[in-house]
Amino acid sequence: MNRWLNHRTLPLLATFGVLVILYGVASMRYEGFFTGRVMANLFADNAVLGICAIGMTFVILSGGIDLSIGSVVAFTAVLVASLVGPGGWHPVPAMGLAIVLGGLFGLGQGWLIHYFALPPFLVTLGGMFFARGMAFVVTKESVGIHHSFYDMLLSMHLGLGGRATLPATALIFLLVLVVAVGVSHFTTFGRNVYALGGNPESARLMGLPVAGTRVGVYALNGVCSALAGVVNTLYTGSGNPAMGMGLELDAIAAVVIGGTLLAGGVGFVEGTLLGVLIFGTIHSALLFDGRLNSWWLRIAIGTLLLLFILLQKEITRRATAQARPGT
Amino acid sequence: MSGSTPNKTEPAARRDGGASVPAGRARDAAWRRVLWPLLSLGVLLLFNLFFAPGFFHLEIKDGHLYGTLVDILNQGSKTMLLAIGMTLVIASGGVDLSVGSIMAIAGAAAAILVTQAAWPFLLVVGVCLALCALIGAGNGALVALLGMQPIVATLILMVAGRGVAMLLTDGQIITFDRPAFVFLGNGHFLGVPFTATIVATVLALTTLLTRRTAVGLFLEATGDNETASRFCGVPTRAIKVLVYAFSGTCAGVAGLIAASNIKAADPSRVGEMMELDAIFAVVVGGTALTGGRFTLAGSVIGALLIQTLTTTMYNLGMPPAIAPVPKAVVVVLACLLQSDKLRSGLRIRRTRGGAA
Amino acid sequence: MKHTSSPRRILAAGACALAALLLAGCGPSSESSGPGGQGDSGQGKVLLIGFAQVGAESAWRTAETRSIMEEAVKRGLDLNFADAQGKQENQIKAVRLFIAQGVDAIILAPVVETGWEPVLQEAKRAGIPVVLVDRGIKVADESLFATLIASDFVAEGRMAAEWLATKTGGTASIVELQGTPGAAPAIDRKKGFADALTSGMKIIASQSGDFRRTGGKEVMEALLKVHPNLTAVYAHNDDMALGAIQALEEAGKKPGTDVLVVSIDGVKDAFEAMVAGKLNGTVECNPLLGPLALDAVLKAVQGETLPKRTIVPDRLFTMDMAAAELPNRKY
Amino acid sequence: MHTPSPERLRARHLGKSFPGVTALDDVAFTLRTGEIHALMGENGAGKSTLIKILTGVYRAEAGTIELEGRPFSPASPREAEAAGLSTVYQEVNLIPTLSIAENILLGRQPRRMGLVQWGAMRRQAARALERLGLELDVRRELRSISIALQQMVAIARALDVQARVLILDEPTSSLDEQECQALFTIMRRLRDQGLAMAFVTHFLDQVYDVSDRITVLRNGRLVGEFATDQLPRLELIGKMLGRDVSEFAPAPDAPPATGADAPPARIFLQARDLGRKGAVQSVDLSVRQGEVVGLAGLLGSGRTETARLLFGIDARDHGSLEVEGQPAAMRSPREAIRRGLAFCSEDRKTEGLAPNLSVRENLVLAMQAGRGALRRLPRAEQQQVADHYIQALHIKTPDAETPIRNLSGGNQQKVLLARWLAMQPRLIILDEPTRGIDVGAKAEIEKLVGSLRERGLSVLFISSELDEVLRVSQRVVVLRDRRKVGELEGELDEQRVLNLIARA
Repeated sequence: MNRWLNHRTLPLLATFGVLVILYGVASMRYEGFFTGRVMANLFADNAVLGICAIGMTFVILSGGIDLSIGSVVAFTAVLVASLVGPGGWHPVPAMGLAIVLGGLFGLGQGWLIHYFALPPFLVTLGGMFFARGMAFVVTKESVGIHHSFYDMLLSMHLGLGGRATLPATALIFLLVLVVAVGVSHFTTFGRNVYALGGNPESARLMGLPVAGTRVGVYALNGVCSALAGVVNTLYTGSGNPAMGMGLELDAIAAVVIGGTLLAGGVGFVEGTLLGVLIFGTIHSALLFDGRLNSWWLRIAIGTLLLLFILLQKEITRRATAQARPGT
Repeated sequence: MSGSTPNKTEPAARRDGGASVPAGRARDAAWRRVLWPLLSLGVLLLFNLFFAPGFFHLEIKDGHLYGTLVDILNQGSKTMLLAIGMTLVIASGGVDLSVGSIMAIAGAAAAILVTQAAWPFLLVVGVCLALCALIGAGNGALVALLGMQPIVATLILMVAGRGVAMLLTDGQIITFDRPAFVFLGNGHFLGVPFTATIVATVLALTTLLTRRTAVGLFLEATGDNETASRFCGVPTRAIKVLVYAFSGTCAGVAGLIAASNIKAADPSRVGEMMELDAIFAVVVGGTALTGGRFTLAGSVIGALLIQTLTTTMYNLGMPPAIAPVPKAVVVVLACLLQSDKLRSGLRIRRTRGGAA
Repeated sequence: MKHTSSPRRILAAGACALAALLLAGCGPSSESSGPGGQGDSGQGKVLLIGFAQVGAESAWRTAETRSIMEEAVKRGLDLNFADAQGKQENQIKAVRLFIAQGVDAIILAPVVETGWEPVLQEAKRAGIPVVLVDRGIKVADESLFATLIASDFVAEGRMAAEWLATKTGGTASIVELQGTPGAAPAIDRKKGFADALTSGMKIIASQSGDFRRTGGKEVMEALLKVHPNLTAVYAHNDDMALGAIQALEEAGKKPGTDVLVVSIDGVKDAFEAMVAGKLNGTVECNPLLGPLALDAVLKAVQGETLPKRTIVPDRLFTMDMAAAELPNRKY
Repeated sequence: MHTPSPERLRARHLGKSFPGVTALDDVAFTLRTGEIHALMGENGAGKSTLIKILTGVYRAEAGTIELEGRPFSPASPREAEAAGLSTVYQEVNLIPTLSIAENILLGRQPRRMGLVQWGAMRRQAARALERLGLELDVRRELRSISIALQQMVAIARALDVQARVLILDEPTSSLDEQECQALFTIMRRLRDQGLAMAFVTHFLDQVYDVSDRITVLRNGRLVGEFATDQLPRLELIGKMLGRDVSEFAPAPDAPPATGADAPPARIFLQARDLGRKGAVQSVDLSVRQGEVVGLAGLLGSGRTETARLLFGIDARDHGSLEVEGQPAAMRSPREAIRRGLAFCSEDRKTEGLAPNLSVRENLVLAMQAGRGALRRLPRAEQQQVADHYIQALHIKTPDAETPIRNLSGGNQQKVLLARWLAMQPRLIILDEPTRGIDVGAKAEIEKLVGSLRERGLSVLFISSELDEVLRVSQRVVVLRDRRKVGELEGELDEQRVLNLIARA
């Protein structure tokens, strides 16, 4: 079996193929789509979704699910905005506090899930309601942030030549991605997550720290969500308690399109990036087109998602069929 | 908890008890699954008894019952219907996120047919429900035949379905006043809301269809171990398509009721987030998200629990922005109540495992 | 599951073919109307306008969208439409993409008031004028947008309260049906209403009906049990008022006479309800901003300076005016 | 073993009960340095409970354990492992979706600055396998290799820790003879290095082959501890079953019931050149009415794959299949069942049981599927069928409503057999029906096969245990490398089969 082409990496390659085809077709249709700027935008505009999806990848790999992320993003965003705006804090401690709280929130959810053997779906559904309510407790309307530190962060750009630049949000996303890929492949925690999702009973009998891993995954996801909330304040220069509704479903979709199985144990953080990009490319292409009204837009998003997921399955199937005799 | 006396079970001795004993045990187990959601509901009602004056007040107005409890039954009917359909989907090991969108399609299609075609209302209902069943079967086909993960397969329809509904109405709210259609969601039958009658009928029919035929057994077996069931000759794919089609139909009925309630089809907003309520109702009701064993009654109780909670918050004047917090508390408490059950279940399992 | 049957394979293959077709089909039907490149600056160049709309959550919103789109067609402009499905993230994404696409101007109907500075700065750097419609934004630097064409939500709430005060003689027990928590119209309409209340007027309950008819009805049903003695209902939009009217009727009350009902927006269904004597008044919030908005866009593209704000005057319609106005209602 | 070596693990007066059952009662167990100690007992004797207490899965309610003189009461498998006690379980308890290398080293991967060193890990894993005489690509996913190899990986994992005590809980239940011998060689080597091993198995041969001492449990109580060379086989069986030795005679190798001179029965199933890419190359097979045909071959020779083709689970690429002279497409298990076939899978967990459903429901599932969804078997009839088979096959269960996951392996297997017998099939395919079940249940199942044949049922019998195949079959089809290499009839002896398998 080839080192790079085996049945674990195949879905990943198929997904990448789908992304290339999708982007290619869109580039041929729409002038100005195949530019560094649009590509850079994909990263900048999907940073919040991407960071959430990365956290979600770990949760799903461990065999769980987390519905609370959209609310946690909103909560941390308004917390930072309120502390910096009306509160007069410096952004750095405010962000720090938000990320710590996000982590603790995830920790709490993980603790409930693990020690009381509760279904993650329900616990995090509770978490979703709770964090949303708390976001509105912090402030009922969106709060703008005006601070020199934010201006500094906003002016940070990594030029890629031409008109393509990566703003701070995209850079944070890429940083999180690199760290997450590292954690998933090269730390015992990351490998334990896979083991836990692959077979929790075996993981326990193999002497792996099941409790720590499961609680840790939710804590990690809490941190990711909080970070996404912070990135969102950068993206919008404000915090809004109503933001991020339905973000969890987009994140789950991105993770699953990226080839991670909801059953746990199988998938890659790298795949999630591809899932986010496919999601983003479909949206961008339809925006570029601009001729669809609200309902046709929804229909088109759904149809394209369906067709490209089928395409991904088909590519995987064919490649598997071809790879098999060689093994 | 009751069986902690250390009597050694001799299978041969036990079997002499006759066939009625095991049958009773099966009923016991079913009852126990419903116990916890029922208890949660009871606690919430008790809370209202003390803190919400008039909550239990009922009177006869215009020849039918009138009061908060009746409202809960009426307003909760949509969630209850969705939960009934969702129960079967979850039992098969799946989940259906598209129910809200199917509600929108059903409402929109019915409103258009009622306002623009002179069809008899029953035909309209028939056509709409058939359409919803077909859409649901489409979900099922994606899951069962193409092997897509249920959450993604139904997410697609969740996104696109609402678009289809808006396409039907051209994005407008379509109002209607056909008496038969209005009766569906606002009428009364034997003094109680007609919606309650619908829920009771659907619940009874579903129970009958699953428990009086072998569909229930096939469904539980499929959800518990699909491969093994297929090897036994259980038509697992057909079962899966069937449950999604059924869930679609239930969502269709809920959509018709939702439209009838306000005498208008509101395709952009109807049924938003209701899929989560329905899933919550099912899981709180004692059906595990991993599939297998299901209890329809539990899901209906779970749906009532949610509606009671919402109504309670209206009554207490809870600021709407903060309303999610108590909801969260109830969700987690309901979970914890269930956890005891899980742990006692775990204890029994260990016993038998250890004796082996 | 290596068990593959042939129908499944055919389906999958067919789907793949369709995928390519559909994406290809998404493109413009005639190449000439496609988004122009940066190079051609000829006289006959068709202006490309990006329109970032909130969503399609209500009849009011759909009417606004339609008004702007139709007006663009009338004037021979190319309009790229983006529906944000109620999410600010999506709207910012759309604006950034418009910038990348090199549109000539952007019309933005912001989801919320804050959070626009970073993206508007980008637009400014790219030299693309932004026209805001239907609600304002909070920015430190007003040069970030060309003009704002909007209604004053606070004034709408105030108008409703003032009318109610005169109608009731200053004493009322009011049930308020709020919009979606956190939404700007909900916040402003609540504030304006509360500001203009007289001492005898009390809000006895205030709950969110989520701007939905179902929400208005269900909340009203519940509140009727707790506060059977209410005398007036104030709803943040017509849809909730229409829902509440049904609940009142079902509880045996006469909306319009027993209980006064006043709301905001002025959609067609509301006028019909007024004609039927069930709704007492609605404050019109005009969504037909197309002509105004595109006037502004064309001026801005030509470099004219515009007044920073154009407040679209809102009117209160009462029952007695409804019959005359109903035929004029387009939405 | 003249001078007893020092005690390494010592458990005294262990007690443990579960609601309704006393699993262990005053049990003592001693492991000495450098010994292989067999732990014997029928199902329900308390072996599993004892092992789970030692490994920290359960906590004892009474008694003490000492490891090398120090009190030892692990709260988790992790603690037990850290203290020097490792375990290999009967059901492979590894992570199927991870690579072999990770499965061996998960939790103790070689790291530098906190980061996992994949290269070093693969090398270390490969070395660990080499010690077992195995050469595998350690990058492969665990689930892509056979269960036997997975078991070896589990052993490699257990050995890789610096274990002071190794517990082997039925490690050989899915290994073939050659693999067993490889394992025993390792075990002996480890013994000589001073490792203390507890060895649980149902194979008496293996006990006498490799163990030094034997502890026998029965019904949660200690029967005694014996030196292996001083306990004759029959006596051991007697102690395990709690019967007098004299009433228990070794089962005679029953001669085939149908004499060679009787006219051959009609052929029920005929397969010609059956094959599927990547699974089976070419198999010809026929089964007559009332005939038991054995399918022999090493692991990976294509036995299970052939069964899957016959039962319509996988579609065949080529070849023909006839049932009672009628060509059969065999596109699905449903078709196979309709044609009178039944298939008892080797993988009880994933292909047999619906774990949360009751014994009754598991039992009637296939029967009900045959009737269709609308013709529901009335509850009373279901009960009758369940009760009948519980009695007929001596299934040990409190009642028919117990979830099947609560039953022991042997009893689960009997329920699955009953599921198919209730269908009254014409041909039943039994794939490893005796894997992981105790001696008593094994004998019962063998006996059952015989009685089925007498009733005119055809059986295709697949097993890794050659002697078992030879005992129950009238004809044996031998597979090697995914193709049929021969067929033996009449005088069946092990040597002829082995010759066929070994012929290069």
